[in-house]
Amino acid sequence: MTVVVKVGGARAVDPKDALADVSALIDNDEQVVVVHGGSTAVDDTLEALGETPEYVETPSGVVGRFTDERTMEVFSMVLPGKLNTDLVVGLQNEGVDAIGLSGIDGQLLSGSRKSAVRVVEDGKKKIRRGDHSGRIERVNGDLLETLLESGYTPVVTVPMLADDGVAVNSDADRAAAAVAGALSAELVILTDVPGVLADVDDESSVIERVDSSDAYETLTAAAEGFMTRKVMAATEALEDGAESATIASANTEAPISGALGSNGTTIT
Amino acid sequence: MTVVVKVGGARAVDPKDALADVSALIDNDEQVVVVHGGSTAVDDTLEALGETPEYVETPSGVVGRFTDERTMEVFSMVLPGKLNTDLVVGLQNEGVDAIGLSGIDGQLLSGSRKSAVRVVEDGKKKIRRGDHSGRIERVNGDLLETLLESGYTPVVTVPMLADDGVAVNSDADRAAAAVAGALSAELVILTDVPGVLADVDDESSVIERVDSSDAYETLTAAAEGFMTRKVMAATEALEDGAESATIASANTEAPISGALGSNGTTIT
Amino acid sequence: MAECIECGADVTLHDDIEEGEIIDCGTCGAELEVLETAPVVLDTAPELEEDWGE
Amino acid sequence: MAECIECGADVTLHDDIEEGEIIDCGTCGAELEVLETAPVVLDTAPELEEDWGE
Ligand SMILES: [Zn+2]
Ligand SMILES: [Zn+2]
Repeated sequence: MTVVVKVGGARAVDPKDALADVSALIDNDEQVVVVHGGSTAVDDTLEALGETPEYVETPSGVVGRFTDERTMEVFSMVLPGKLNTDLVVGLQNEGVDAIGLSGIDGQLLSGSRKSAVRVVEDGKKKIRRGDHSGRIERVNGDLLETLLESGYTPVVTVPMLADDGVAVNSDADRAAAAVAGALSAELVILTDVPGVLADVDDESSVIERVDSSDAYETLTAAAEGFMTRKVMAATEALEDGAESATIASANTEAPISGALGSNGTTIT
Repeated sequence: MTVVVKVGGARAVDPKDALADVSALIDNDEQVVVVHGGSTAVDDTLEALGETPEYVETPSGVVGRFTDERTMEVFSMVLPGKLNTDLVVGLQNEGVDAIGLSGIDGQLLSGSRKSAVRVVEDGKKKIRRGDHSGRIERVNGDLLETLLESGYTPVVTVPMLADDGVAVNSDADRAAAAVAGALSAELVILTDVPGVLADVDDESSVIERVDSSDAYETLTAAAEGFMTRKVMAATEALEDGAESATIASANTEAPISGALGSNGTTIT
Repeated sequence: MAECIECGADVTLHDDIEEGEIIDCGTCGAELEVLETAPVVLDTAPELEEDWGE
Repeated sequence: MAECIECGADVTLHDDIEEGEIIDCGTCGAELEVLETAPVVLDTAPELEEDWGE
């Protein structure tokens, strides 16, 4: 079985236990693909360069990043650059022969460009053009399988390659979902809470198994805030062909093995 | 035949013609590996981050970069991050299914760490520790061959993985030489002059063929400044098993094909 | 003042109109994007799907 | 003043001695690296091959 694990992003998540766990899984003959984001690290670097990250609000009230050309350049510096290097070095030190890839490499993640976005600024509706953002529609699963069969562990991040031949940003949870779908894998999304909580104030109220449409309705009703997006990514993975999708805490000793066991919220 | 081409680095070198030429070579059933550096781009980013690149002088008078931990981080941001992304996108737009790699990925380039360096500062001899630098002693040629056989074009850059498990800097010309040696390839080092000049003031005085020890002595006597390093990299490539090594101009229409033909200085 | 490119009616513009702004035609209700401001050039505003994960 | 760790002779130190600095022992000629300055700790300076392409 192949496991696709989404790590990192949030500052509260330390990938160290996850990397040791990747090594343990591989020793156990599992194939693993690591996918990571790092939006906060991009903002840190933008600020170190004296620039201000830009967030826009859509007509329906969702706040998202506006990725202009310079921001896209910083994405490439931080994600395939710094973070891929850090994660691959970390895995190599755990005995895992990792290889860092972005969605550009071998057209690993590709799809349509979204350069125009509707936003609301000071109560005015506007069209903002020049956004470097896209929707992943195709995954080069052959490339990942070739590497996995040769004994390598791919470490994947955005940008993706848009159909107009430009590197663009895309959500890392969805990238993990697309990869898990393409490989018919088990998806594990690690985050800083123990799963989807029935009661958001009670960390022991994790919804453990979601295997019916009733349970799925309960799940989507319970998911709030950023968790809504994780549940939607998990749903996309299953629609794309993943075997299962689990949302679980990164902050436990063997977080991936735990999630493949009984930890977290598992949707099938 | 496999061709390993070293591009870029100097500001005077535009890789656009080289990328189109890579595409033409692949259409002609050649296998190509692209290797690149980008020391000046690293300095630009260090300066944009408000930091000062540090160069030190060795006892024999050679000036080299001192790569502390922060500089190494910026190397990862610029080389596997920004420049690999730019080159891979550029190649994808030329119809070449490129994949960016650093020496960390799959332990592509590995060898001994050099963390201490003797320097001269204000006339005093000193030992500086904490340099992130290393010597490439092993190339994972299997990884490159797996990718080439699957139809991908690897785009390779530093850092390398040092034996102490740390990402460190290494000279990009030597990285290209090590790769060419491992693949028994033809090495083409593109630069901003038409080859090694017998008379440094006369661009038409290119030493064309070096295929005897007498010709090699003439060559090393003629090479000056940065060209000395290119000749030494070419020499290492041949010692490591490369078929040939050519130093030629990047600023011609089909610079790689030209170098494989009669342009530049070819050492065999 | 500018002309609605959908129905031809006059569209009233406020003073501090900006490039990219979307104006609703008071006559036919069309959404019009301000492509340029001096002079004002309008075009039908593109429908853009709003996606959850960008 | 410090003691040469190779031959035991006294080694004269100038006032603004720095960490990392290499001092030659006047007696045996050994190269000594200043590991610490307060108090001064010396060790044999490592031979470091100088390479052309770093
Ligand atoms: Zn109208
Ligand atoms: Zn002595």
